[in-house]
Amino acid sequence: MANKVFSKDAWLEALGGLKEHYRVFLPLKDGDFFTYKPIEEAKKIHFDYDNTRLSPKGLIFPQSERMFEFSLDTQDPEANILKEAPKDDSPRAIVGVRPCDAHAVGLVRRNFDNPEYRDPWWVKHVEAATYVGLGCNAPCATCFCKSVGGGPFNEEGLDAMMVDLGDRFLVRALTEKGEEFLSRVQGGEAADEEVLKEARELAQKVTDEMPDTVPTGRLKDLPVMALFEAPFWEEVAFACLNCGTCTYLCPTCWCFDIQDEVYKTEGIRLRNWDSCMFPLFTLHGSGHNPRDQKFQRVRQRFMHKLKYYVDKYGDGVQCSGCGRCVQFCPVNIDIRRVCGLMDAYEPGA
Amino acid sequence: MIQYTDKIREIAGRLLKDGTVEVFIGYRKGTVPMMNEPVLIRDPDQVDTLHWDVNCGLNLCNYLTRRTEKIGILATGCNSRNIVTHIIENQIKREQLYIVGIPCTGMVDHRAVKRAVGGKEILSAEQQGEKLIVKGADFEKTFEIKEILQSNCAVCRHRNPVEVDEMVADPVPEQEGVEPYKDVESVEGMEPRKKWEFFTRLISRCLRCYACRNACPLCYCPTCFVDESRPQWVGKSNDPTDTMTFHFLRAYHCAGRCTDCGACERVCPVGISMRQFTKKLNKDAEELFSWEAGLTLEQRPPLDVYRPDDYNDFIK
Amino acid sequence: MKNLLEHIGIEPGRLHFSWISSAEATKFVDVANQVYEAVKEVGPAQVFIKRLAEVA
Amino acid sequence: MTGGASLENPYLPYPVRIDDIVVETEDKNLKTFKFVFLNPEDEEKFAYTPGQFAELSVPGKGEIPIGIASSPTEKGHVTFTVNKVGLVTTHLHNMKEGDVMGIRGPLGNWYPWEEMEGKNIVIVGGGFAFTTLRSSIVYALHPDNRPKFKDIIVVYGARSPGMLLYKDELAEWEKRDDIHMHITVDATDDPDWKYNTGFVPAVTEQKVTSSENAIAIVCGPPVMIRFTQPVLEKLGFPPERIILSLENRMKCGIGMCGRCNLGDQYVCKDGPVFSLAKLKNLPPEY
Repeated sequence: MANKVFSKDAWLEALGGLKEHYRVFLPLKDGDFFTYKPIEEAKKIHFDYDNTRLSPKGLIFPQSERMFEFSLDTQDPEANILKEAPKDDSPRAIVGVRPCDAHAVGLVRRNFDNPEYRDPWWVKHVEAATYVGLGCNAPCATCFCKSVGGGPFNEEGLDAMMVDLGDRFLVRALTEKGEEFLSRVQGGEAADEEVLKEARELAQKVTDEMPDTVPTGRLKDLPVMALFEAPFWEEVAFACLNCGTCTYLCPTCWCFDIQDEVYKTEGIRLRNWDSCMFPLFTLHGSGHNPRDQKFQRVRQRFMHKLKYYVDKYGDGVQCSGCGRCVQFCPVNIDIRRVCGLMDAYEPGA
Repeated sequence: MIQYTDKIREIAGRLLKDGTVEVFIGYRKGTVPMMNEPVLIRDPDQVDTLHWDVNCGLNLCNYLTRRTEKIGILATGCNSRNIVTHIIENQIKREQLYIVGIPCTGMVDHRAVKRAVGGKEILSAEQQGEKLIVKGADFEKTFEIKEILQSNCAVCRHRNPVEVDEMVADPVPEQEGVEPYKDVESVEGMEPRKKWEFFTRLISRCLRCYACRNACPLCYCPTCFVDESRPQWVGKSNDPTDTMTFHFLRAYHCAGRCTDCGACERVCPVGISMRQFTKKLNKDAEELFSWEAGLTLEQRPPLDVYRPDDYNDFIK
Repeated sequence: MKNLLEHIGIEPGRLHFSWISSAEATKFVDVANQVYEAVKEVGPAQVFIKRLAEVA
Repeated sequence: MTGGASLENPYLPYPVRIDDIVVETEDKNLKTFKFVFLNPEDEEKFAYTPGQFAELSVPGKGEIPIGIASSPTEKGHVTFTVNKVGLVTTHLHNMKEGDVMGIRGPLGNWYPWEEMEGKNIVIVGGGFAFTTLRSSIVYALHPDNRPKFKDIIVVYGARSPGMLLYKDELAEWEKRDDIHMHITVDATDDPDWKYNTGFVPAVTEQKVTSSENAIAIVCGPPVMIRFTQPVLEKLGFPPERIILSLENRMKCGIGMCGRCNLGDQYVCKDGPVFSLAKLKNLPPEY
């Protein structure tokens, strides 16, 4: 696989030159934080963010997305027949993705792309995307990717990886898509063994120094009903506001709602992010709600990520350790602590 | 705020032990800097988890609704005004509460601090008296707390609780000469189109996560208007008109009830200043009805009662 | 309500309140005419109009 | 890891026309809709097994998951019996013959037909949940299928005689000797009522005498299920042979939108049919 080294200025210039091949998205400063935006909106590009406030999942799975369009005009012979909404699935490059967010794509794929059903929008949007990662030289105190199967230089889910070497970026292709991306980038020089070694050693050092703080090893073997009935859920949930911050910021939360909207005789069916924190999420037409209580909804979120997912797929947890929910939960409900409670739980003790 | 913390623990322990209250609602120290977690304590042996500092900016009144026990609760000026509002609106009974009053000199604006250190990761933020000492991997910075207050606290005129059973310390002097509505006035001076642009830009990042609504003690309806499906008042996507409808109506439901506690802004994951909506209503309530919410149990709120001399210039 | 709507940029003259008894036919006509004239002067609404959701 | 399924859009409904509407109950809240596919080849694609459901799609209003009431042995149409409760169902009740809408499916799993071969089948149903049980009875009574099963015993109850679904068919089944019908109503003042009176669990206890070589399939309101379950267990049905059909709020119907789960199982995709044995190890969030 190809490797290239760019001076930082040359790299920024090269990204600007990709427009005819890709729609390029990258983290841009947006007020107090960073958000993935098209490169055309960039006033200044700097790769010095911890991470974006929202994960890049919205580029693949937008908060609101048109699924179908239809006419309700009785004169229209095609009235009431749903047509797929047109989409732009031309190639796009998502540049500067932190490894946790790329790892999340693989975790979410199991939901949207499985042997029985494939979600056409998610699948096509992912196929159109080239993920160019940025290794983390300085993981945050709230990061715990290493505890959940990833790491600050984890390559899973990435097509290419940038390594920040101070005044230069080493960019390594990891997949065919990444190879193609790198072939389209102008400038840079082939990386020599010395640079590669420098990058390897940096990755190794950062990974080794990152603490592995969140235990997940026992989750798989603990009985599901024991965890479900564990005594700590009321206490964990007390402060929860039942807002959607954790789920909306999360790179691995995929739940959605489907809604129809009509204006005059035109209609659309769209899907919107939804959240297990909202009571409406599970409310039956009869008025019965299986998760009527706040603690039940909080329990669902953690059990889904840390137990149901583990049981369903037999591999990994539904969390990539990005730490967004830890940092931005308005009431400081910390998944690291909850995971610790679950993992250490002794049924009947 | 070590003296407040010690005193809070002492009071909570006493109340739980002597049976004055069955539960005590306060804060525990958070797992990340500038974040404390509301906590409910039943056992007097757990009072040492209670904590107080300048990062207790949520509104604990939120946790009272639909509780049936005898409750001990911490209350700053604004929190106590929300408790009063809760009592007036029959959400809790006065007899159910033991209110532990906190003379408050304001909460720290965690976003302002983060901004002031250039957006760098903050590893610790410790309060030492009037100062906040903030440390990161490669920096240390000391702030005067009064320079980094939440914007609602900076213009607060009711720092001392209005309804208490016991105070943790002597009242603090109220701020004189604050101009609480300067920002509202600057919007009032705009042309309609500019105002629309101002508010459109203000909420453009909104995710409809409803943290603002849910952090607000005034929002306790069993089903919120945004969740109703029959009729569906507002669309559920992130369409800008629907988002504006949500913010406009959410604010409107707070008319004459908002204490400007700032919880809505504090919790917003994308930093929207939604107090720009509610403050206009507060200003009108004050100018047209001489009303500030939650100052007394003795008077019904202006939107609750009719008086022949009510402001009615808008009716033709 | 009127103040807040006007505060967020709905033009004065677009929203009207009146208290009219079912017996006050003349007042109703007068108010309707006033509203019509006032709204006509403001012109068609440009903002706060929901069409199909503007989403991805 | 790429899925093996094709990239056909699982959210796209087949367009259908309402061919016939029958008001089933005296309160007029239950109607049976007979749909014909606009494109005949869609009927082949919509190959289903009794116990499955589909999303009825009313453009502009939304979708609603409803059990399939027709049997795959009935060709040329599919039928659904719909209770008027919410936004979509209310709108559906106002629609007319000839109107065009959509059906998406078939979705979910089905009653364990292979396992039931060579066994007695006990069908217990209550209220408007009788729909997929109607599908099952029609399917099992079909001459191609009837020899596969031993005795078929049905207990079906409603609040009152006027609230029973499929009254004509019930009367026909009553006359047959290859199916044992036990129809019951909670109460009635109709002097001509010739069947049972009493709640479904009690009638089940009376009429179902043996669990030997039998599988019970149960579909009804939660309260009926709660009280029928111990009756069946008392009769000696092991939890593996008590089969329940569940409902939860659903949107996607294909296990993606995340709301209908019981633990790691989605009611829409891994259900709606579960054995009691399986449910005992899942969080009871239904």
